[in-house]
Amino acid sequence: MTTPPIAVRVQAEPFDVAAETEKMTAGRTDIGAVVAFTGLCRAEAGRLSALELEHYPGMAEAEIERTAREACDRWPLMGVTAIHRFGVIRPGEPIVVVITTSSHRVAAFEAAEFLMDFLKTRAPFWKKEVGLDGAKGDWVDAREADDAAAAKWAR
Amino acid sequence: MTTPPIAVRVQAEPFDVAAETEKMTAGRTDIGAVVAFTGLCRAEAGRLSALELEHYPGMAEAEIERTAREACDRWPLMGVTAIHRFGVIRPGEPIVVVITTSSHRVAAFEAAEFLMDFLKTRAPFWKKEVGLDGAKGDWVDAREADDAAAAKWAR
Amino acid sequence: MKIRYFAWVRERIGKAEETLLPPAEVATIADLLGWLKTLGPEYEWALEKAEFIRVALDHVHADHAAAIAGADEIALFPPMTGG
Amino acid sequence: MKIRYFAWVRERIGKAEETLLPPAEVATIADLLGWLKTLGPEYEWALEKAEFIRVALDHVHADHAAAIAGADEIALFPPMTGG
Repeated sequence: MTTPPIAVRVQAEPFDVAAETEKMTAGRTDIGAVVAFTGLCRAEAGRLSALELEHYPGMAEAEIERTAREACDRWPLMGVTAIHRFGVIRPGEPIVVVITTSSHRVAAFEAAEFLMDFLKTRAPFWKKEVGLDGAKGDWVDAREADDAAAAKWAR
Repeated sequence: MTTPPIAVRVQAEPFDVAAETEKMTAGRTDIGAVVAFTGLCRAEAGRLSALELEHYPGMAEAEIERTAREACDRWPLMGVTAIHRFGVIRPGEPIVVVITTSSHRVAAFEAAEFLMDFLKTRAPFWKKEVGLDGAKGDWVDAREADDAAAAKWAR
Repeated sequence: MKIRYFAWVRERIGKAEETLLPPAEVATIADLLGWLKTLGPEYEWALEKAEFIRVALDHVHADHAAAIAGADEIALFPPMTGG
Repeated sequence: MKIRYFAWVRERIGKAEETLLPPAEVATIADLLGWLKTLGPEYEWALEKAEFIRVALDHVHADHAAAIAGADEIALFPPMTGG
Protein backbone atom coordinates (compact mmCIF):
# COMPACT_ATOMS: atom_id res chain seq x y z
CA MET A 1 0.00 0.00 0.00
CA THR A 2 1.45 3.34 -1.02
CA THR A 3 1.11 6.21 1.41
CA PRO A 4 -1.35 8.84 0.20
CA PRO A 5 -0.21 12.46 -0.13
CA ILE A 6 0.59 14.05 3.24
CA ALA A 7 1.04 17.81 3.56
CA VAL A 8 2.28 19.19 6.88
CA ARG A 9 3.08 22.83 7.55
CA VAL A 10 3.97 24.83 10.65
CA GLN A 11 3.68 28.54 9.98
CA ALA A 12 2.91 31.94 11.49
CA GLU A 13 0.56 32.95 8.65
CA PRO A 14 -3.15 32.15 8.49
CA PHE A 15 -4.23 29.37 6.14
CA ASP A 16 -7.05 28.95 3.65
CA VAL A 17 -9.06 25.79 4.34
CA ALA A 18 -10.91 25.99 1.01
CA ALA A 19 -7.68 26.28 -0.98
CA GLU A 20 -6.10 23.40 0.96
CA THR A 21 -9.18 21.24 0.38
CA GLU A 22 -9.16 22.11 -3.32
CA LYS A 23 -5.53 20.96 -3.57
CA MET A 24 -6.53 17.56 -2.17
CA THR A 25 -9.63 17.00 -4.30
CA ALA A 26 -8.97 18.78 -7.62
CA GLY A 27 -9.22 16.48 -10.62
CA ARG A 28 -10.09 13.42 -8.53
CA THR A 29 -13.30 11.43 -8.81
CA ASP A 30 -12.52 8.73 -6.23
CA ILE A 31 -12.91 10.82 -3.07
CA GLY A 32 -16.29 10.47 -1.40
CA ALA A 33 -15.66 12.20 1.91
CA VAL A 34 -13.74 15.24 3.10
CA VAL A 35 -13.52 16.11 6.80
CA ALA A 36 -11.99 19.45 7.73
CA PHE A 37 -11.42 20.30 11.38
CA THR A 38 -10.46 23.87 12.18
CA GLY A 39 -9.41 24.90 15.68
CA LEU A 40 -9.95 28.57 16.50
CA CYS A 41 -8.59 30.85 19.22
CA ARG A 42 -11.27 31.61 21.83
CA ALA A 43 -11.49 34.81 23.86
CA GLU A 44 -12.39 32.78 27.00
CA ALA A 45 -15.36 34.97 27.91
CA GLY A 46 -13.51 38.14 26.92
CA ARG A 47 -10.57 37.46 29.22
CA LEU A 48 -7.97 37.14 26.44
CA SER A 49 -6.70 39.45 23.75
CA ALA A 50 -4.62 36.68 22.16
CA LEU A 51 -2.86 33.37 22.57
CA GLU A 52 0.85 33.20 21.96
CA LEU A 53 1.92 29.84 20.62
CA GLU A 54 5.47 28.64 21.14
CA HIS A 55 6.68 25.61 19.22
CA TYR A 56 9.73 23.45 18.74
CA PRO A 57 10.78 24.04 15.14
CA GLY A 58 11.75 20.89 13.35
CA MET A 59 10.22 18.55 15.89
CA ALA A 60 6.75 20.10 15.42
CA GLU A 61 6.74 19.29 11.71
CA ALA A 62 8.29 15.85 12.29
CA GLU A 63 5.78 14.88 14.96
CA ILE A 64 2.74 15.99 12.95
CA GLU A 65 4.13 14.11 9.94
CA ARG A 66 4.58 10.96 12.06
CA THR A 67 0.99 11.28 13.28
CA ALA A 68 -0.28 11.75 9.71
CA ARG A 69 1.61 8.66 8.58
CA GLU A 70 0.12 6.65 11.41
CA ALA A 71 -3.37 7.82 10.40
CA CYS A 72 -2.64 6.63 6.86
CA ASP A 73 -1.59 3.23 8.23
CA ARG A 74 -4.79 2.91 10.23
CA TRP A 75 -7.40 4.19 7.77
CA PRO A 76 -7.82 3.97 4.00
CA LEU A 77 -7.17 7.66 3.38
CA MET A 78 -6.61 9.44 0.10
CA GLY A 79 -4.83 12.40 1.62
CA VAL A 80 -4.00 14.25 4.85
CA THR A 81 -3.25 17.93 5.26
CA ALA A 82 -2.33 19.36 8.66
CA ILE A 83 -1.30 22.96 9.26
CA HIS A 84 -0.50 24.40 12.69
CA ARG A 85 0.23 28.07 13.33
CA PHE A 86 2.56 29.59 15.89
CA GLY A 87 3.05 33.13 17.19
CA VAL A 88 0.37 35.57 18.30
CA ILE A 89 -3.15 34.47 17.38
CA ARG A 90 -6.22 36.60 18.14
CA PRO A 91 -9.64 35.32 19.23
CA GLY A 92 -11.61 34.15 16.21
CA GLU A 93 -8.48 33.37 14.22
CA PRO A 94 -7.63 29.80 13.17
CA ILE A 95 -4.85 27.94 15.00
CA VAL A 96 -4.90 24.54 13.35
CA VAL A 97 -6.56 22.71 10.49
CA VAL A 98 -6.64 19.00 9.74
CA ILE A 99 -8.19 17.77 6.50
CA THR A 100 -8.69 14.10 5.64
CA THR A 101 -10.06 12.60 2.44
CA SER A 102 -11.28 9.07 1.85
CA SER A 103 -13.72 7.17 -0.32
CA HIS A 104 -16.06 6.78 2.66
CA ARG A 105 -17.00 8.98 5.56
CA VAL A 106 -16.13 6.80 8.55
CA ALA A 107 -12.43 6.68 7.71
CA ALA A 108 -12.29 10.43 7.08
CA PHE A 109 -14.06 11.23 10.36
CA GLU A 110 -12.08 8.81 12.52
CA ALA A 111 -8.74 9.83 11.04
CA ALA A 112 -9.45 13.53 11.56
CA GLU A 113 -10.38 12.91 15.21
CA PHE A 114 -7.30 10.76 15.70
CA LEU A 115 -5.07 13.43 14.18
CA MET A 116 -6.48 16.12 16.44
CA ASP A 117 -6.26 13.98 19.58
CA PHE A 118 -2.63 13.14 18.82
CA LEU A 119 -1.71 16.60 17.70
CA LYS A 120 -3.02 18.04 20.98
CA THR A 121 -1.01 15.68 23.13
CA ARG A 122 2.11 14.98 21.04
CA ALA A 123 2.90 17.94 18.80
CA PRO A 124 5.32 20.30 20.59
CA PHE A 125 3.27 23.49 20.86
CA TRP A 126 2.53 25.48 24.00
CA LYS A 127 -0.10 28.15 24.44
CA LYS A 128 0.37 31.22 26.59
CA GLU A 129 -2.51 33.49 27.42
CA VAL A 130 -2.29 37.20 26.65
CA GLY A 131 -4.67 39.35 28.72
CA LEU A 132 -6.75 42.28 27.58
CA ASP A 133 -4.03 44.72 28.65
CA GLY A 134 -1.55 42.87 26.44
CA ALA A 135 0.28 41.45 29.45
CA LYS A 136 1.53 37.89 29.12
CA GLY A 137 -0.38 35.66 31.49
CA ASP A 138 -0.30 31.99 32.34
CA TRP A 139 0.68 29.07 30.20
CA VAL A 140 -2.38 27.03 29.31
CA ASP A 141 -2.50 23.83 31.34
CA ALA A 142 -2.60 20.50 29.57
CA ARG A 143 -6.04 18.95 29.93
CA GLU A 144 -6.43 15.43 31.26
CA ALA A 145 -9.39 15.08 28.90
CA ASP A 146 -6.97 15.46 25.99
CA ASP A 147 -4.73 12.69 27.29
CA ALA A 148 -7.76 10.47 27.73
CA ALA A 149 -8.89 11.27 24.18
CA ALA A 150 -5.49 10.30 22.79
CA ALA A 151 -5.31 7.16 24.93
CA LYS A 152 -8.51 5.78 23.44
CA TRP A 153 -6.66 5.20 20.12
CA ALA A 154 -4.10 2.87 21.76
CA ARG A 155 -3.83 -0.53 20.15
CA MET B 1 -31.08 26.44 26.69
CA THR B 2 -31.72 28.32 23.45
CA THR B 3 -31.20 26.46 20.23
CA PRO B 4 -28.15 27.70 18.32
CA PRO B 5 -28.55 28.92 14.72
CA ILE B 6 -29.53 26.10 12.35
CA ALA B 7 -29.34 26.58 8.58
CA VAL B 8 -30.78 23.87 6.35
CA ARG B 9 -31.00 24.06 2.58
CA VAL B 10 -31.96 21.60 -0.16
CA GLN B 11 -30.91 22.88 -3.55
CA ALA B 12 -29.76 21.93 -7.05
CA GLU B 13 -26.88 24.42 -7.07
CA PRO B 14 -23.39 23.74 -5.71
CA PHE B 15 -22.50 25.29 -2.37
CA ASP B 16 -19.47 27.10 -0.98
CA VAL B 17 -18.19 25.48 2.21
CA ALA B 18 -15.86 28.39 3.02
CA ALA B 19 -18.66 30.95 2.68
CA GLU B 20 -21.00 28.82 4.82
CA THR B 21 -18.32 28.42 7.47
CA GLU B 22 -17.63 32.16 7.44
CA LYS B 23 -21.34 32.85 8.05
CA MET B 24 -21.18 30.67 11.17
CA THR B 25 -17.96 32.05 12.63
CA ALA B 26 -17.78 35.71 11.55
CA GLY B 27 -17.51 38.13 14.44
CA ARG B 28 -17.54 35.38 17.08
CA THR B 29 -14.76 34.70 19.56
CA ASP B 30 -16.38 31.84 21.48
CA ILE B 31 -16.09 29.11 18.83
CA GLY B 32 -13.11 26.81 19.32
CA ALA B 33 -13.88 24.06 16.82
CA VAL B 34 -15.38 23.84 13.36
CA VAL B 35 -15.98 20.48 11.69
CA ALA B 36 -17.00 20.47 8.04
CA PHE B 37 -17.95 17.21 6.35
CA THR B 38 -18.35 17.29 2.58
CA GLY B 39 -19.70 14.29 0.67
CA LEU B 40 -18.63 14.11 -2.97
CA CYS B 41 -19.92 12.16 -5.96
CA ARG B 42 -17.58 9.29 -6.87
CA ALA B 43 -17.10 7.88 -10.37
CA GLU B 44 -17.06 4.31 -8.96
CA ALA B 45 -13.91 3.29 -10.82
CA GLY B 46 -14.96 5.20 -13.94
CA ARG B 47 -18.29 3.40 -14.21
CA LEU B 48 -20.47 6.49 -13.70
CA SER B 49 -20.88 9.76 -15.53
CA ALA B 50 -23.17 11.14 -12.81
CA LEU B 51 -25.54 10.45 -9.97
CA GLU B 52 -29.09 11.69 -10.25
CA LEU B 53 -30.56 12.54 -6.86
CA GLU B 54 -34.29 12.47 -6.34
CA HIS B 55 -35.73 13.97 -3.17
CA TYR B 56 -39.02 14.58 -1.42
CA PRO B 57 -39.39 18.36 -1.39
CA GLY B 58 -40.65 19.67 1.91
CA MET B 59 -39.95 16.52 3.85
CA ALA B 60 -36.23 16.62 2.97
CA GLU B 61 -35.83 20.05 4.55
CA ALA B 62 -38.05 19.11 7.50
CA GLU B 63 -36.17 15.88 8.23
CA ILE B 64 -32.73 17.49 8.07
CA GLU B 65 -33.97 20.29 10.31
CA ARG B 66 -35.29 17.74 12.84
CA THR B 67 -31.93 15.97 12.80
CA ALA B 68 -30.08 19.26 13.30
CA ARG B 69 -32.31 20.12 16.25
CA GLU B 70 -31.66 16.74 17.81
CA ALA B 71 -27.91 17.30 17.40
CA CYS B 72 -28.30 20.63 19.20
CA ASP B 73 -30.15 18.86 22.03
CA ARG B 74 -27.39 16.27 22.39
CA TRP B 75 -24.25 18.41 22.09
CA PRO B 76 -23.33 21.95 23.17
CA LEU B 77 -23.19 23.35 19.63
CA MET B 78 -22.92 26.95 18.55
CA GLY B 79 -24.35 26.35 15.11
CA VAL B 80 -25.28 23.74 12.50
CA THR B 81 -25.40 24.18 8.74
CA ALA B 82 -26.54 21.33 6.48
CA ILE B 83 -26.98 21.60 2.72
CA HIS B 84 -28.00 18.72 0.47
CA ARG B 85 -28.15 18.93 -3.31
CA PHE B 86 -30.51 17.16 -5.70
CA GLY B 87 -30.54 16.68 -9.47
CA VAL B 88 -27.64 15.57 -11.66
CA ILE B 89 -24.30 15.61 -9.86
CA ARG B 90 -21.04 14.70 -11.62
CA PRO B 91 -18.11 12.80 -10.11
CA GLY B 92 -15.95 15.13 -8.05
CA GLU B 93 -18.84 17.47 -7.32
CA PRO B 94 -20.17 17.96 -3.79
CA ILE B 95 -23.48 16.37 -2.78
CA VAL B 96 -23.80 17.31 0.86
CA VAL B 97 -22.10 19.41 3.49
CA VAL B 98 -22.57 19.43 7.25
CA ILE B 99 -20.82 22.05 9.35
CA THR B 100 -20.87 22.09 13.16
CA THR B 101 -19.35 24.64 15.50
CA SER B 102 -18.71 24.33 19.22
CA SER B 103 -16.39 25.61 21.87
CA HIS B 104 -14.61 22.24 21.97
CA ARG B 105 -13.72 19.69 19.35
CA VAL B 106 -15.41 16.54 20.68
CA ALA B 107 -18.91 18.03 20.42
CA ALA B 108 -18.26 19.36 16.92
CA PHE B 109 -16.88 16.02 15.71
CA GLU B 110 -19.58 13.83 17.26
CA ALA B 111 -22.42 16.07 16.12
CA ALA B 112 -21.12 16.13 12.53
CA GLU B 113 -20.89 12.32 12.49
CA PHE B 114 -24.34 12.00 14.00
CA LEU B 115 -25.79 14.38 11.43
CA MET B 116 -24.27 12.46 8.53
CA ASP B 117 -25.34 9.06 9.90
CA PHE B 118 -28.90 10.29 10.34
CA LEU B 119 -29.00 12.21 7.10
CA LYS B 120 -27.96 9.08 5.18
CA THR B 121 -30.68 6.92 6.70
CA ARG B 122 -33.51 9.38 7.39
CA ALA B 123 -33.40 12.25 4.88
CA PRO B 124 -35.58 11.41 1.85
CA PHE B 125 -33.04 11.36 -0.98
CA TRP B 126 -32.43 8.56 -3.47
CA LYS B 127 -29.46 8.17 -5.76
CA LYS B 128 -29.68 6.76 -9.26
CA GLU B 129 -26.58 5.84 -11.20
CA VAL B 130 -26.01 7.34 -14.64
CA GLY B 131 -23.61 5.32 -16.82
CA LEU B 132 -20.87 6.59 -19.10
CA ASP B 133 -23.25 6.52 -22.07
CA GLY B 134 -25.66 8.76 -20.18
CA ALA B 135 -28.15 5.92 -19.73
CA LYS B 136 -29.98 5.79 -16.41
CA GLY B 137 -28.87 2.74 -14.48
CA ASP B 138 -29.75 1.23 -11.13
CA TRP B 139 -30.91 2.91 -8.01
CA VAL B 140 -28.18 2.84 -5.39
CA ASP B 141 -28.96 0.24 -2.71
CA ALA B 142 -29.21 1.32 0.89
CA ARG B 143 -26.21 0.05 2.84
CA GLU B 144 -26.68 -1.98 6.01
CA ALA B 145 -23.52 -0.31 7.30
CA ASP B 146 -25.34 3.02 7.19
CA ASP B 147 -28.23 1.66 9.25
CA ALA B 148 -25.76 0.25 11.76
CA ALA B 149 -23.98 3.61 11.92
CA ALA B 150 -27.25 5.40 12.63
CA ALA B 151 -28.32 2.78 15.18
CA LYS B 152 -25.23 3.38 17.32
CA TRP B 153 -26.63 6.80 18.32
CA ALA B 154 -29.80 5.27 19.84
CA ARG B 155 -30.43 6.24 23.43
CA MET C 1 -55.83 11.40 0.59
CA LYS C 2 -52.83 12.20 -1.55
CA ILE C 3 -50.36 9.38 -2.01
CA ARG C 4 -46.88 10.09 -3.32
CA TYR C 5 -44.27 7.67 -4.62
CA PHE C 6 -40.53 8.16 -4.90
CA ALA C 7 -37.52 6.50 -6.56
CA TRP C 8 -38.15 2.93 -7.76
CA VAL C 9 -41.53 2.76 -6.05
CA ARG C 10 -42.58 5.66 -8.29
CA GLU C 11 -41.02 4.04 -11.36
CA ARG C 12 -42.71 0.69 -10.77
CA ILE C 13 -46.14 2.15 -10.06
CA GLY C 14 -45.67 4.48 -13.00
CA LYS C 15 -46.83 7.67 -11.38
CA ALA C 16 -45.48 10.20 -8.89
CA GLU C 17 -48.70 10.80 -7.01
CA GLU C 18 -52.41 10.16 -6.99
CA THR C 19 -55.41 10.83 -4.80
CA LEU C 20 -57.06 7.71 -3.40
CA LEU C 21 -59.81 6.98 -0.95
CA PRO C 22 -59.03 3.68 0.75
CA PRO C 23 -61.98 1.80 2.22
CA ALA C 24 -62.78 2.40 5.88
CA GLU C 25 -61.21 -0.84 7.09
CA VAL C 26 -57.76 0.40 5.96
CA ALA C 27 -56.61 1.76 9.32
CA THR C 28 -52.84 1.44 9.41
CA ILE C 29 -49.95 1.86 7.00
CA ALA C 30 -49.67 -1.92 6.80
CA ASP C 31 -53.36 -2.07 5.83
CA LEU C 32 -52.77 0.58 3.19
CA LEU C 33 -49.83 -1.27 1.65
CA GLY C 34 -51.89 -4.46 1.51
CA TRP C 35 -54.82 -2.67 -0.09
CA LEU C 36 -52.62 -0.88 -2.66
CA LYS C 37 -51.27 -4.25 -3.79
CA THR C 38 -54.79 -5.21 -4.86
CA LEU C 39 -55.00 -2.25 -7.27
CA GLY C 40 -52.94 -3.88 -10.02
CA PRO C 41 -49.74 -5.70 -10.98
CA GLU C 42 -47.72 -2.47 -10.99
CA TYR C 43 -48.60 -1.93 -7.32
CA GLU C 44 -47.92 -5.56 -6.54
CA TRP C 45 -44.49 -5.24 -8.17
CA ALA C 46 -43.65 -1.98 -6.40
CA LEU C 47 -44.76 -3.25 -3.01
CA GLU C 48 -43.81 -6.92 -3.31
CA LYS C 49 -41.44 -6.61 -0.36
CA ALA C 50 -43.76 -4.40 1.62
CA GLU C 51 -41.67 -4.71 4.80
CA PHE C 52 -38.87 -2.72 3.13
CA ILE C 53 -41.10 0.13 2.00
CA ARG C 54 -40.65 3.30 4.05
CA VAL C 55 -43.65 5.50 4.67
CA ALA C 56 -44.04 9.10 5.76
CA LEU C 57 -47.27 10.65 7.04
CA ASP C 58 -47.33 14.38 6.31
CA HIS C 59 -43.51 14.52 5.96
CA VAL C 60 -42.77 12.47 9.10
CA HIS C 61 -41.41 8.90 9.08
CA ALA C 62 -43.93 6.42 10.46
CA ASP C 63 -43.97 2.73 11.40
CA HIS C 64 -46.13 0.34 9.42
CA ALA C 65 -48.29 -0.05 12.53
CA ALA C 66 -49.14 3.67 12.57
CA ALA C 67 -52.71 4.76 11.93
CA ILE C 68 -53.23 6.73 8.73
CA ALA C 69 -56.35 8.57 9.88
CA GLY C 70 -55.89 12.33 9.66
CA ALA C 71 -52.94 12.26 7.28
CA ASP C 72 -53.29 14.53 4.26
CA GLU C 73 -50.27 13.19 2.40
CA ILE C 74 -48.80 9.70 2.59
CA ALA C 75 -45.50 9.00 0.85
CA LEU C 76 -44.11 5.57 -0.05
CA PHE C 77 -40.46 5.11 -0.93
CA PRO C 78 -37.45 2.78 -0.71
CA PRO C 79 -34.79 3.11 2.01
CA MET C 80 -33.01 6.43 1.62
CA THR C 81 -29.61 6.69 -0.03
CA GLY C 82 -28.75 10.37 0.31
CA GLY C 83 -25.79 11.92 2.06
CA MET D 1 25.17 17.84 23.90
CA LYS D 2 22.73 20.59 23.12
CA ILE D 3 19.89 20.95 25.59
CA ARG D 4 16.82 22.97 24.66
CA TYR D 5 14.05 24.26 26.89
CA PHE D 6 10.54 25.30 25.92
CA ALA D 7 7.57 27.15 27.45
CA TRP D 8 7.70 27.51 31.22
CA VAL D 9 10.70 25.22 31.53
CA ARG D 10 12.57 27.75 29.36
CA GLU D 11 11.21 30.67 31.36
CA ARG D 12 12.15 29.18 34.72
CA ILE D 13 15.64 28.13 33.67
CA GLY D 14 16.04 31.48 31.99
CA LYS D 15 17.53 30.30 28.72
CA ALA D 16 16.30 28.64 25.55
CA GLU D 17 19.28 26.34 25.05
CA GLU D 18 22.75 25.53 26.19
CA THR D 19 25.47 23.01 25.55
CA LEU D 20 26.30 20.79 28.49
CA LEU D 21 28.47 17.78 29.08
CA PRO D 22 26.86 15.65 31.79
CA PRO D 23 29.18 13.34 33.72
CA ALA D 24 29.51 9.77 32.44
CA GLU D 25 27.22 8.30 35.09
CA VAL D 26 24.25 10.24 33.64
CA ALA D 27 22.89 7.46 31.42
CA THR D 28 19.14 8.00 31.17
CA ILE D 29 16.77 10.93 30.84
CA ALA D 30 15.83 10.45 34.49
CA ASP D 31 19.53 10.70 35.40
CA LEU D 32 19.83 13.85 33.31
CA LEU D 33 16.87 15.52 34.99
CA GLY D 34 18.32 14.67 38.40
CA TRP D 35 21.73 16.02 37.46
CA LEU D 36 20.31 19.25 35.95
CA LYS D 37 18.54 19.94 39.25
CA THR D 38 21.94 20.15 40.94
CA LEU D 39 23.03 22.99 38.64
CA GLY D 40 21.18 25.71 40.51
CA PRO D 41 17.88 26.90 41.99
CA GLU D 42 16.50 27.89 38.56
CA TYR D 43 16.91 24.28 37.39
CA GLU D 44 15.46 22.97 40.62
CA TRP D 45 12.42 25.23 40.14
CA ALA D 46 11.92 24.28 36.49
CA LEU D 47 12.27 20.56 37.16
CA GLU D 48 10.73 20.34 40.63
CA LYS D 49 8.04 17.99 39.32
CA ALA D 50 10.39 16.06 37.10
CA GLU D 51 7.84 13.32 36.42
CA PHE D 52 5.73 15.81 34.44
CA ILE D 53 8.59 17.04 32.27
CA ARG D 54 8.43 15.74 28.70
CA VAL D 55 11.65 15.00 26.88
CA ALA D 56 12.55 14.56 23.24
CA LEU D 57 15.77 13.03 21.95
CA ASP D 58 16.62 14.42 18.51
CA HIS D 59 12.99 15.47 17.87
CA VAL D 60 11.42 12.20 19.06
CA HIS D 61 9.46 11.79 22.32
CA ALA D 62 11.25 9.53 24.80
CA ASP D 63 10.47 7.93 28.16
CA HIS D 64 12.41 8.99 31.23
CA ALA D 65 13.97 5.53 31.23
CA ALA D 66 15.48 6.04 27.77
CA ALA D 67 19.26 6.22 27.39
CA ILE D 68 20.59 9.57 26.25
CA ALA D 69 23.80 8.24 24.68
CA GLY D 70 24.06 9.24 21.04
CA ALA D 71 21.54 12.08 21.19
CA ASP D 72 22.75 15.34 19.71
CA GLU D 73 19.83 17.42 20.95
CA ILE D 74 17.75 16.88 24.05
CA ALA D 75 14.66 19.02 24.61
CA LEU D 76 12.80 19.49 27.90
CA PHE D 77 9.31 20.92 27.99
CA PRO D 78 5.93 20.80 29.74
CA PRO D 79 3.01 18.73 28.45
CA MET D 80 1.96 20.07 25.06
CA THR D 81 -1.06 22.33 24.66
CA GLY D 82 -1.28 22.83 20.91
CA GLY D 83 -4.12 22.01 18.58
